[in-house]
Amino acid sequence: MSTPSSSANAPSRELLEKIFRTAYKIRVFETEGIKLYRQGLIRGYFHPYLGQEGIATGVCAALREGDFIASTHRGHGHCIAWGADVNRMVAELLQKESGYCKGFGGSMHIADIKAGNLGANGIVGAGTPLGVGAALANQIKGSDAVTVTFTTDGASNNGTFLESLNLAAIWNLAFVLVIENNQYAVSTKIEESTRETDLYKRGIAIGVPSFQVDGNDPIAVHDITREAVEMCRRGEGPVLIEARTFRHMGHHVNDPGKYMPEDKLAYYKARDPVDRARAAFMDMGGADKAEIEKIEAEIAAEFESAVEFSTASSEVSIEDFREFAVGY
Amino acid sequence: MSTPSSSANAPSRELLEKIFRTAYKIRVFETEGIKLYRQGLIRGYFHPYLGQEGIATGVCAALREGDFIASTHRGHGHCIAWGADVNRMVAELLQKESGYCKGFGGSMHIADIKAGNLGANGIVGAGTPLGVGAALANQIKGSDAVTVTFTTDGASNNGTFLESLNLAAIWNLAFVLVIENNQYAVSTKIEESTRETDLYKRGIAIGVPSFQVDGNDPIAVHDITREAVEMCRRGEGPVLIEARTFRHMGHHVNDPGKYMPEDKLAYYKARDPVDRARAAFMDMGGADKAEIEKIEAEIAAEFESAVEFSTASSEVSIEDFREFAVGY
Amino acid sequence: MAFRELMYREALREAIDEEMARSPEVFIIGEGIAERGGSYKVTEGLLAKYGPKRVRDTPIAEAGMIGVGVGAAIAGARPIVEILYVDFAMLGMDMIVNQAAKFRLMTGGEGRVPFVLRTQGGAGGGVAAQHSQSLEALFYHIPGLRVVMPSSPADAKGLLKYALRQSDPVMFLEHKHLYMTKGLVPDGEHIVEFGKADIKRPGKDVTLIAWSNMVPTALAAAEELAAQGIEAEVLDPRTLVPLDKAMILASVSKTKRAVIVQEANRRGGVASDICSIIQEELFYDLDAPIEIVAGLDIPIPFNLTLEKASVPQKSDVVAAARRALHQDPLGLAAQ
Amino acid sequence: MAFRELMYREALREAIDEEMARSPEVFIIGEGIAERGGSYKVTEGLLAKYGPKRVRDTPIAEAGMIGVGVGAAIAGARPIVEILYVDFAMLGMDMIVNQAAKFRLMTGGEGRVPFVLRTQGGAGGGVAAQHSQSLEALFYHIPGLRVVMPSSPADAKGLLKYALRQSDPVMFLEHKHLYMTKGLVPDGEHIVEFGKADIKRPGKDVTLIAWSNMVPTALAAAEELAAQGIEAEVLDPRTLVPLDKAMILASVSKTKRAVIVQEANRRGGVASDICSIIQEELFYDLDAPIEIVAGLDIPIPFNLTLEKASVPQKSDVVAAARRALHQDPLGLAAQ
Ligand SMILES: Cc1ncc(C[n+]2csc(CCOP(=O)(O)OP(=O)(O)O)c2C)c(N)n1
Ligand SMILES: Cc1ncc(C[n+]2csc(CCOP(=O)(O)OP(=O)(O)O)c2C)c(N)n1
Ligand SMILES: [Mg+2]
Ligand SMILES: [Mg+2]
Repeated sequence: MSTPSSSANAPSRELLEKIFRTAYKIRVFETEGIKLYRQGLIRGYFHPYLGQEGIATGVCAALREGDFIASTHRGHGHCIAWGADVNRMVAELLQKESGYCKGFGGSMHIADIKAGNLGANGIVGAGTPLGVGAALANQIKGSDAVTVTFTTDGASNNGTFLESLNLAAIWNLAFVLVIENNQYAVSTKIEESTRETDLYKRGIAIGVPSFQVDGNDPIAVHDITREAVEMCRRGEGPVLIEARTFRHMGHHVNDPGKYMPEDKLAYYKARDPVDRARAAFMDMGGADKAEIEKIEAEIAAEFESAVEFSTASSEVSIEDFREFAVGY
Repeated sequence: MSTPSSSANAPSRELLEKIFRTAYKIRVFETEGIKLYRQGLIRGYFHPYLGQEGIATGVCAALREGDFIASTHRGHGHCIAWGADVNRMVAELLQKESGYCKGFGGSMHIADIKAGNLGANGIVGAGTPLGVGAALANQIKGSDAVTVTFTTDGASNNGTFLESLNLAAIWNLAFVLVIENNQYAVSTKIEESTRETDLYKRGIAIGVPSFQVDGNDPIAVHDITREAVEMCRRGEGPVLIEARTFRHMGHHVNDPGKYMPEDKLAYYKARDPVDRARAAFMDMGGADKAEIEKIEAEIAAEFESAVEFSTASSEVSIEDFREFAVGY
Repeated sequence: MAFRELMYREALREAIDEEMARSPEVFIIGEGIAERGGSYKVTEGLLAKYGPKRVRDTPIAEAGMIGVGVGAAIAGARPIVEILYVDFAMLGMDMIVNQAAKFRLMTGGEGRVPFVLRTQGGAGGGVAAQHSQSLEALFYHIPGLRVVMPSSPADAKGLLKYALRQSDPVMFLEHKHLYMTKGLVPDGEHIVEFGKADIKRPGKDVTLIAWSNMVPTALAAAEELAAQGIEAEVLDPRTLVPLDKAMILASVSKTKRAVIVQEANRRGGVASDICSIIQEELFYDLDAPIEIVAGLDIPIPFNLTLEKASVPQKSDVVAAARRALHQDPLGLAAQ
Repeated sequence: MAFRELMYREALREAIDEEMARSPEVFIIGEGIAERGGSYKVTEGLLAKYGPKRVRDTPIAEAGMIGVGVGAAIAGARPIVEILYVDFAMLGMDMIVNQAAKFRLMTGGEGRVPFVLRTQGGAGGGVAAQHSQSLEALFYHIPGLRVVMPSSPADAKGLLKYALRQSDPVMFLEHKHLYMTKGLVPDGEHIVEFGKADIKRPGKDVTLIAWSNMVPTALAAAEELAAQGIEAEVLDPRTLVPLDKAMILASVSKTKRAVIVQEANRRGGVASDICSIIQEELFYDLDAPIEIVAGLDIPIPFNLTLEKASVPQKSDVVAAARRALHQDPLGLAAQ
C-alpha cells in the first residue's frame, strides 16, 4: 500500500504554518547545534536530523495532547516536533541542570515523560517495545491516546521490530510505527542489510495495515499519519508507516558521509522537506515572503536565546550528584 | 506459495521404505519413551514428536551426508530422521555415559556434532541463528553442504527468526528453515499469538523464497525440501518451508492437552503421517503386509535392545564429573 | 496476629490479586498465564477475576514482553511480566539492563519504571543447563535494578506487594522448588519493605547468610549444627538490592564468623560481593575467613546425581560452618 | 627480542590479520567492519586482503550476529563477531549465556565453540549510560566463557591470537580509551596464553590489581606512590577467566596488602570476587582490609564532570593504597 505524495483535502493555513514552523525549527536546531558541537561545546554523540524533518513534522502535526511518542538516537527532530522547549533541549546538550535530563542523558536520551515523550534511545530498535508498552498502558487505562514510535530502516532487521509490532497487533493497540527509511545505517546501505527494501511489507506479513509514504513530503506524511491515528482511535491499530527519506550528511557530526552517492544526495536535496514545507505554506497557505522571513527570524532568535539560557545555567554539582546517586 | 499434497514424480521404493522406516521409528521411540517416562526412568522435560513425524522424516530424506541440521526442544524425531543411534539416544534420556551427551544434556540437548546434528535446544528459536551460522561456516569453507533448522510456530514471533533468516538472505546461504507449524505453543493457539497464521509470508516479506506444505504428508515434505535443497546448492538459498501439522497429545508428557479441540485432533489423526508413510510404501512402493510387519518388529526390537543397552550402561561418576568440570 | 498456612505460589497469587484489586494500573502478561493459570499456577483465577485486558497471554517473545512491560511502566502503569525461567530473561537482557535500569538516571530522575519482572530459577529435576540457572548476580551488578529473592510464602507475598507499590524496576526471582512449600502468612495487609533482612533462626556462634532456596538448606544445616552444640544464626537478606548491610554486619559482629550460601556458581556470585563488604567493614573482628558455599562453576548437568553435586547441600554448609569455627579443618565430618 | 611501537588497534589488527592468513576458518563479521574498516579502525584493510566472504558487514542484529557466530563455531569455523559497544552485547545475551557458554557441557564435551566476541566498553567522552558500561562481571559469572581484557598493545595482540587458536567462547573486551594508546609489541609470532597475569610494575609494599583501562590508572598511581616512598606492585590479570590466582596470591602474600581497581561499578563486580578469593586464601597474612576502588553504583551520566566522578581516578587509587598501608586513614591526602 502506498499513498499519493500530497494531500487530497486541502490542508488548513494553520496546519501549513505549524508544519513550516516545525520543520524550520528543526533545521535551525540541527544546523546551529552542529556549530556548537564543532566548537567543542556539545560532547558525545550528535546525530543530526537534517533532511528528515518532514517526518517528525508531519507525524506530530497529526497527533494531539495526551498522545505519546518514542524516538531514536536521531531524536532532536521528534522532540521539537512534539513541542519541546528549545531552552531545555540546548541545556541538555550542554550538560546543564536546566536540561530535560539535568545533563544526565544528553542527545541520545532527551525525554519528557510528563508530556508523553518517552525519549530518544541509544539502542537501535528499543523505542518500539517501549512505545508498544505505552500503547498497552493506555488501552488498559481506557484512554484513546495513540502512541507513535519513530524507528529506522536499521531497526527493521532487529528482533524487537517483529516481537513488539506483533504484540501490538494481537492486542489491537493504538500504536503507529513510523519507519524512517533513510536507506543507511551509518555507512551500510539498506540493500546490503536486506533483500526486501520495501520495509512496510514486514508489517503486512504479520497482519498489520502498512503504508509507504514520501518522507520528504511533510503534508503527505501528515495525511497518512492522520489516517493511521484515526484507525488507531477506532480500534483498528496498530498501523505501520514507512517513510522514505535521506540524510543530508553523515551519520553523526563527525562522519563525513563520503559513502553517500552525490547524485542520490542531490536528488533528495532537491526534494528538501523544509523547502517543501515552506513552499506549501506559501502556495497553499498564502504566506508571503515577509511572513516567512519573520517566522524564520523568530526561530533563529529562539535558538540564540536558548544558547544564552543554557550557557547561563549551571551543571549539577558533585554534591547533588552524590545525593542523586544514592540507592541505585 | 504452496505445493500439492503429494509428489509429482513417483518416489522410488527405496525412498518410500526409508520414509516409512523413519516415521515408524520415531513413532516407536516416542511411544515407548513416554512409557519409560511414566515409569520414572526418564526425568526432566520430554516433548513428544507424535503427530509431527512426517516433517523430520520428509526433510531428512532429502538431505545427504555432510549436510547439517539444528533442532528444537521437540527434537527426538529430528535426531532419528537424521540417523541417530537409538542406543545412544535412549542412554542419554536415561542419564547414562553412553548417551550422546554422556547424560549431561538430556532430551532437550541431544546433539551429534560429528554427524552434523547441531542439536536440540531448550531455548525456543535458538536453533535458527545456530543453523545460519553453520551455513555461513560452510559457505566460507566452500562446501556445498546445506543446513536445515527445524523451528516452530512459536519461534516465528521471536526476534531470532527475523534477525537470522535475514542474515541468511543477505548472504545467500545454503540454509533451509523448516517451520513446524503445529498451531500451538504449549496451550496458546497460534491465532492468539499472531494475526497472520500463514507463517511462510514472513519469509517473503524479507525476500526469502517461501513455501507452505502439508507437514503430515511425508512425501510432500520430502519433495518440497528436495527442491529447497537444490535451490540452496545452486546458490539460491535460503528457503523457508512452513509445514502445517498438529500434535497428537499435550505439549510434554505431563501435559494432558485438554485445550486441544477434539475435532481438530481427530482431523489430524485421520491424516496421521505414519499411516500415510506406511500407505505410501504399500501403495506406491508395493510393500505387503508381511514386509511392513517385519519392519515394524525390527524397529520395536531395536528400541527394546536400546533400553537394555542403556540400562546396562553406567552414569558418569562423580570423580569423572569433577575432572570434566575443571576449567569452566 | 492471625496467620494462615499458604503455599508460596498461593501467597504470590494473593499478592497479585490484592494489588490488582487495589490499583487498576497493575496488570500481568506472560506465556500461558491467563486461561492456563501459569506454569506454576501462580496466576490461576486471575483471568476470570480481572478479565483479558489485565491478564494476558503472550507469544514467545521475551525481549518484546519485557520491553513492552518497561514501556508500560514508564507510561504510568504497573506491569508484572512473568518469564517462565530466569534463563529466558537473557533474551530480554537489553531491555532490563539498558532500558529499565537506566531510565531513571538518564532522564535526570524524571522517568520512573515501576516494572516487576517475576521469574524463577534454580536447579532440580533434571531440566538441564538452560532451565536451571540462578542468575541473580547479573541483575545485582546492574545499578538501578532491585533484586528480590523470597524464601518463604510470607516474604513472597509481602515483598511482591511492596514491589507493586514502589517505582523502580524489580527482578522478582522465585525458585522452582519453593512453589509448593508451605508457611504461615499473616492475615490482612501484609507488606515487607525492601532492604530489611530477616533472621530466620537466631544464633550466636556463626552467621549463615542465605537466600531463596538456600534458606531451607541453611536452616537444616543449623539444625544439624545445633545437635553438635553450635548455634548458627540464619540470616536471609530477602532483597539483595537493596541489601541490608546493617543487619548483616550486626550479626557477623556478634558471631565473628560468616558462611555465605548461594545456589549460583561460585565465580562472581553475590556471595563474593557480600564477602567483600564484610571483610571491608569487619576485617578486624573476624575470627575466621568468610566461607562461601556455592554451586560449582559449571553449567548444570541433566544427570540428577551430577546436578545435585553441582549445587550446595546441607552437608556442605555444615562443613563450612565447622571450618569457620576451626572445628574439623580437614573437613572429615563432611565425608 | 625486537619490538615495534604499535597502537592498541593496530596490534589487534595484526592479530586478526596474522590469524586470518594462517587459518582459513577465521572470519570476521560486524557492523561497518568491512568497507569502512570498523568504528575503531581495527579491521581496516582486511576486506581488501581477505575478501567479502571472510570480512562481512552485518545489519543491526546483535542477537543474530552473535548466534550466527556461535553456530559457525560449532560447525567448525573460527568466527570473530565485533559488537560496537559491550552495552549492545546485552541484545545477544541469550546466545552468549545459554548457547555459547553451555554448549560444551551440554554435549558432554563433544561440541566446542571456538567463538570470539570482540567488543569494547568503558566510560569517557560523554556517550552516556547506554554506551559506557564495563560489563565484564556479567560474563565472568557465567561458567564456560573466557573473559579477556587486555591493557596494552602487546597483550591485545598476543591474547587475541591465542583466543583464535583455542576452542572455548571468548568475550574479548577492549576499552574505548585504549585504541589509540601505543606500546611496544614483539616482532614475529607473539602469543599470550590465557590465565597468565602480568606484573606491569614490580613493588613490595602493596599490590594494585587492575585490568583494561585501569592499568594505566594504577601505573600512574604507583608513580605517585613511589614519590611518597611507597612501592606498589601493579598486577594485571589480563584474562579474568581463567584467572591467574597463583600470581595474585603470590603478590599479595608478599605485600600483605591488596587494592583492586575496577572501572565497573562496585556492587557485584569482579573486584569483589577477587577480594573473596584473597581473603579466603590469605586471611591470616593480610595486614589490612582489601581495598576495592570501583565505579559508583550508578548508570554513567552524560555530563562529563559527573561521568568522571563515576569512575575511579588516580587519586582514588593512591588514597586506597595509603589506607591499606595505614597511612592517612582519614583520606585527607585525596582531598
Ligand atoms: C543495538 C544497537 N546496535 C548498534 C548501534 C550503533 N549504531 C548507532 S546508530 C547506528 C545506525 C543506525 O541506522 P538506522 O537504524 O537506520 O538509523 P539512522 O541512523 O539511519 O537514523 C548504529 C549501528 C546502536 N546504537 N544500537
Ligand atoms: C525462549 C523460550 N521461551 C519460552 C520457553 C518455554 N517453552 C518451551 S516449549 C514452549 C512452547 C513452544 O511452542 P512452539 O515454539 O510452537 O513449539 P512446539 O512446542 O509447538 O513444538 C515454550 C513456551 C522456552 N523454552 N524458550
Ligand atoms: Mg537508517
Ligand atoms: Mg507450536
